[in-house]
Amino acid sequence: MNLSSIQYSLRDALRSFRRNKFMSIASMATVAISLLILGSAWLLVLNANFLATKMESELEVNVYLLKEVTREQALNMKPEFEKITGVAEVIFVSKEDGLKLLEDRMDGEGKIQEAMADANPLPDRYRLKADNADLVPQIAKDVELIQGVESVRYGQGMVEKLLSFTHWLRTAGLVVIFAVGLAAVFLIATTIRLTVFSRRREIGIMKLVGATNGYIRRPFFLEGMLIGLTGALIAVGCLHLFYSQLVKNISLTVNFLPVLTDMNILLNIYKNLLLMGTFLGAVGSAISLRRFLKV
Amino acid sequence: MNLSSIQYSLRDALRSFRRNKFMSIASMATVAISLLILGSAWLLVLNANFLATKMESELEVNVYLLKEVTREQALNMKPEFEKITGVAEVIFVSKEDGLKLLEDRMDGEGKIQEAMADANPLPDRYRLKADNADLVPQIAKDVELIQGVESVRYGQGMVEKLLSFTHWLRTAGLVVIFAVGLAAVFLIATTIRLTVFSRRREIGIMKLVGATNGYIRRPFFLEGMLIGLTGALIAVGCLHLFYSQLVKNISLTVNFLPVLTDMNILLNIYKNLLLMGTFLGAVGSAISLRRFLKV
Amino acid sequence: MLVLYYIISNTRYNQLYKDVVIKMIQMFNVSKTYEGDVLVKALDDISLHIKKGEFVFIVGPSGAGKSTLMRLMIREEVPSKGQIMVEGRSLPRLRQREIPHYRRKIGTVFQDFKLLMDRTIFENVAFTLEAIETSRSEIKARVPSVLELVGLKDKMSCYPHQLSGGQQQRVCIARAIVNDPLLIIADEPTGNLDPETSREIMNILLAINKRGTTIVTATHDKEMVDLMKKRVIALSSGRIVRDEERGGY
Amino acid sequence: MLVLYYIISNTRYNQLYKDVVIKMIQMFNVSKTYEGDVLVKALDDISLHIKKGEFVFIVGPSGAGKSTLMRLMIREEVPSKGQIMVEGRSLPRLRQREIPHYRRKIGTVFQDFKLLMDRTIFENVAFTLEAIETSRSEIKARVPSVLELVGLKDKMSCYPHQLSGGQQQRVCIARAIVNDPLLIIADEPTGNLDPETSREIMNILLAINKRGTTIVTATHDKEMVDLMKKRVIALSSGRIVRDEERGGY
Ligand SMILES: Nc1ncnc2c1ncn2[C@@H]1O[C@H](COP(=O)(O)OP(=O)(O)OP(=O)(O)O)[C@@H](O)[C@H]1O
Ligand SMILES: Nc1ncnc2c1ncn2[C@@H]1O[C@H](COP(=O)(O)OP(=O)(O)OP(=O)(O)O)[C@@H](O)[C@H]1O
Ligand SMILES: [Mg+2]
Ligand SMILES: [Mg+2]
Repeated sequence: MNLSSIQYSLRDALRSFRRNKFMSIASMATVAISLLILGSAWLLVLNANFLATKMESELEVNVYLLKEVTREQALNMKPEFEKITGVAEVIFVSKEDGLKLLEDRMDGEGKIQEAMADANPLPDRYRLKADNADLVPQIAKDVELIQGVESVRYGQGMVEKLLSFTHWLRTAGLVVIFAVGLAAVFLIATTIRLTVFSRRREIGIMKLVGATNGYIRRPFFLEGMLIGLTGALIAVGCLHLFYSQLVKNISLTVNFLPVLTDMNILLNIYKNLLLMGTFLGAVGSAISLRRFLKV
Repeated sequence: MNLSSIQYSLRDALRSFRRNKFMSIASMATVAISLLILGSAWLLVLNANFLATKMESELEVNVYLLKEVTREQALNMKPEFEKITGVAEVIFVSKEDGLKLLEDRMDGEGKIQEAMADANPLPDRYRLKADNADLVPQIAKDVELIQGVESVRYGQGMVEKLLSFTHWLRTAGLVVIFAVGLAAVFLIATTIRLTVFSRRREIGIMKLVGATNGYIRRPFFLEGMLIGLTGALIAVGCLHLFYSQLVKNISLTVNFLPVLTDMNILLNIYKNLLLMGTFLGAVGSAISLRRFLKV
Repeated sequence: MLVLYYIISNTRYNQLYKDVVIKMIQMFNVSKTYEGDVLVKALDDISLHIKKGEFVFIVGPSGAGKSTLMRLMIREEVPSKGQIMVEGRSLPRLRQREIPHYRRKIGTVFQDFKLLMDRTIFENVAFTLEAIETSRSEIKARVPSVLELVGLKDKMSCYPHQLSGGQQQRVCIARAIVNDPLLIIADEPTGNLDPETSREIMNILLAINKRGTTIVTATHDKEMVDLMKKRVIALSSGRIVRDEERGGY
Repeated sequence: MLVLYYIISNTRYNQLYKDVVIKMIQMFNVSKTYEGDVLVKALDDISLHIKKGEFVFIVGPSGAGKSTLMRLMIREEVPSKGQIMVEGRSLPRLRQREIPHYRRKIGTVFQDFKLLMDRTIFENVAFTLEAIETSRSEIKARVPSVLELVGLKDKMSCYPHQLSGGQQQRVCIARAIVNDPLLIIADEPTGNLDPETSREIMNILLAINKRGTTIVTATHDKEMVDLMKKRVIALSSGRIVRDEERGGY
């Protein structure tokens, strides 16, 4: 393979693209749409994950101290909580603050603070945040062993539900990405095969007049690559447009909904889509050719 | 068009399916995969809607009565609430029950019931459920006008958020179904066009030996229909399998998550997918033929 | 020849016998220019008349315009200028939906055969009959007999790519004559055939012609033309350079 | 003829002149059966030897096996039985990756032309040269000169479907001779050509043959064969029925 032969291949690829315009555009559009679907599914799953993570990050462990613990002792316990593995943040809530929070939470059901100013039934407590939501139950267990702790609450039941849901969501997300990815690969490969198939006669002739498999394959490879890359570029372009519209729309209407806007993650997806399109186009062509090269 | 001509068309369609096996199977698989993606997106959106509806159905309006209202008066107010448009259910919660619920809700933060047995700061209240979550704010307004009502709470702020989210979700769902549907139509149409395109030479010959457009079109139409229908059947089969697996999986791991299992809705989706596949296959073929029939 | 009788014994022809002098094809100052990067004037001011029941050879060097002339006659193309009438009807004015019905009255042998590659020989020949809604039983009787006529009865269930060049050409001839056309347009029907087979094919065409069918044949076969002593129209660079009754190549 | 000189003046040929008696093609008891619904015995126990620099006509009725014989020679097919050697190498034993290199030494004119429909005439002829990595400038010089030789210089930028049957055939001939092959296999190279053009083409082949290239031609052109007085191998139903030096059709 020397320079002129590469030039020939490139020229042939471009020429074939131009002359089989309908086929080329059809397969390019298929690549674009398949990757667009894949990209959308991917973003959906990532956002679901992001939401799950957000929800998990709001989990915390409430540690109620014994009534007997003095305020000073209570404040001195902080390092003990900080030592526990998995604890990210430790916040002290005095019983006075607790009562105020309770009244706020009850939102008008009554003036609890006034009514119980002297007989505050609440204990002092600590709020612990975890590095990782999965550690919450374990942290609760560790905390229970500490002296001066009366009880530990972290939304038992609810948290387990939430965690099993987020775990399920992550697995389901992987399955979806995998399945949609497979479907996209299949759709692209099939279209590429169809376009190669429709030119099997030409391929047979090339073989009969003495072209090597490599010489025949190269322009197809390049054309496939071109089709795949262009299709993928269109897909990425549309995806980016749609997604930024979506993000804007969400920020206008449901701005409390967390969405992924980390450019690095987006760029990573785009990069993968581009690679996938190019690879499938090129390798798909080359593989589809194989059965017609045996003349 | 008489019987023998229809028989010829049918035979030709089946023959062409058999003899262009690669093409036929490729386009069938494309139909199947496209409809599978569409069906999955559809089910996803319907389930999201279902979840939204479920969440909305848990919204309620809390009506706190004035302290001055006696228990008897309070109980007599029930019909007034029931009269309000949009109210589906009215439940009375006495202040004693309220205190108990509060203690349960506080989940161990202290023995409130004991501490405040004599000085219960809570008022009596009514819980109202709405026919439709959108009516909740209006119901709250109507309730405020009733004599004896001190204040009305329905999670102001949160509910608006939830409602705007569910509305957004429904619109987004429609957009997704529409977009994925369009993509599926495009993918199927393109593949059908590719298969017709690859047989343009045959079509030209048929015209030159005196076949009418109708005569040429009919087997293509039938073959397209066959491909579309078979592809759609495969899609529906897979979709049903996957979905029932999913439902089973959810009931085992995250059974608190509400999923759509209404057979009528599912059957309706399946029916639509089948119709769509058949229609696109048949009409897609017929339309793609047009440009090659002008010989 | 019994078989031929079967195919051709059609009352239509007996009738035609009486008005054989009537014009079959008339071309008035026909020109055909192919558009493209370069304009190609394939036919230049051609006027000719072919009577019903005539047997005409079109000869001329490669690229002279013979195939183009025939493409005009089956209305595969329309003339760029001039008028062409077949049986008194203007071909350029034919409406799209009338074209198939017109073509059914013509049997065409294409220079490049134009066989349907995904159908067997039998199915290729049967196709024209099916398109005009011939009954199954008649197709089953007629197709094998025409294939026998061109010597391909044993290849009936083969696909075109399984046949030799000459065999494919004969399939094309069989397809052209199977539905008993009024007019046969044959573009080099013996180009891929040995002299012996060529003669057989010409005899078949001759027999069909004797029963009243008009036959127009482009050919390069000098010997054949010289032997048959039929009308010869010679083209060169798109113009008629010779038109002789009972002429030679 | 100056052009021809340009194409053919190659040192290789001068060398060949000296050992012209060496065997080019040897076939030993070759049979070829096409499998399918019905078995077709296309060639039956063929043995023949063709020397370097010979000019051989293969004749025989349609379906006799001429094209099959040629397909074996370019290794498009392998024999069902027997051995075929070209320049001392066994074709059936050729490895897949050696086949293209073998075919490049042969110029083939196919009965059905086998032109690339999405390439212009120039590109079709240039294709073989590009495949063997000929420089651009040489391609630009050689292709037009061969096309001129077959009389198609002005059609260079046309696509095959824009050419007449005979013109397509001449493109195929141009492609076969452009890369100066050791052996030319021509399957009815003049089937679509008028006698005049046929003679020109034969003269070209003759001139190439004079420079040492072996030429094997299947043909139905009785006149041509009788005129040329070259070796004639007659096939019938897959068997050699005649093999004469300086024979007739
Ligand atoms: N579709 C087309 N586009 C452009 N030019 C064409 C087209 N078809 C034919 N021609 C040109 O028109 C001229 C006449 O072609 P035609 O096929 O009628 O020749 P012909 O007499 O049949 O030749 P042959 O004996 O080689 O078949 C030729 O020069 C050819 O190149
Ligand atoms: N691919 C194939 N499959 C099955 N049978 C075939 C195939 N190719 C050729 N044949 C048969 O083999 C026999 C010889 O064919 P071949 O093409 O060699 O004939 P030919 O001598 O070239 O005839 P012609 O002069 O008509 O071109 C024929 O009967 C043909 O039907
Ligand atoms: Mg012609
Ligand atoms: Mg042959």
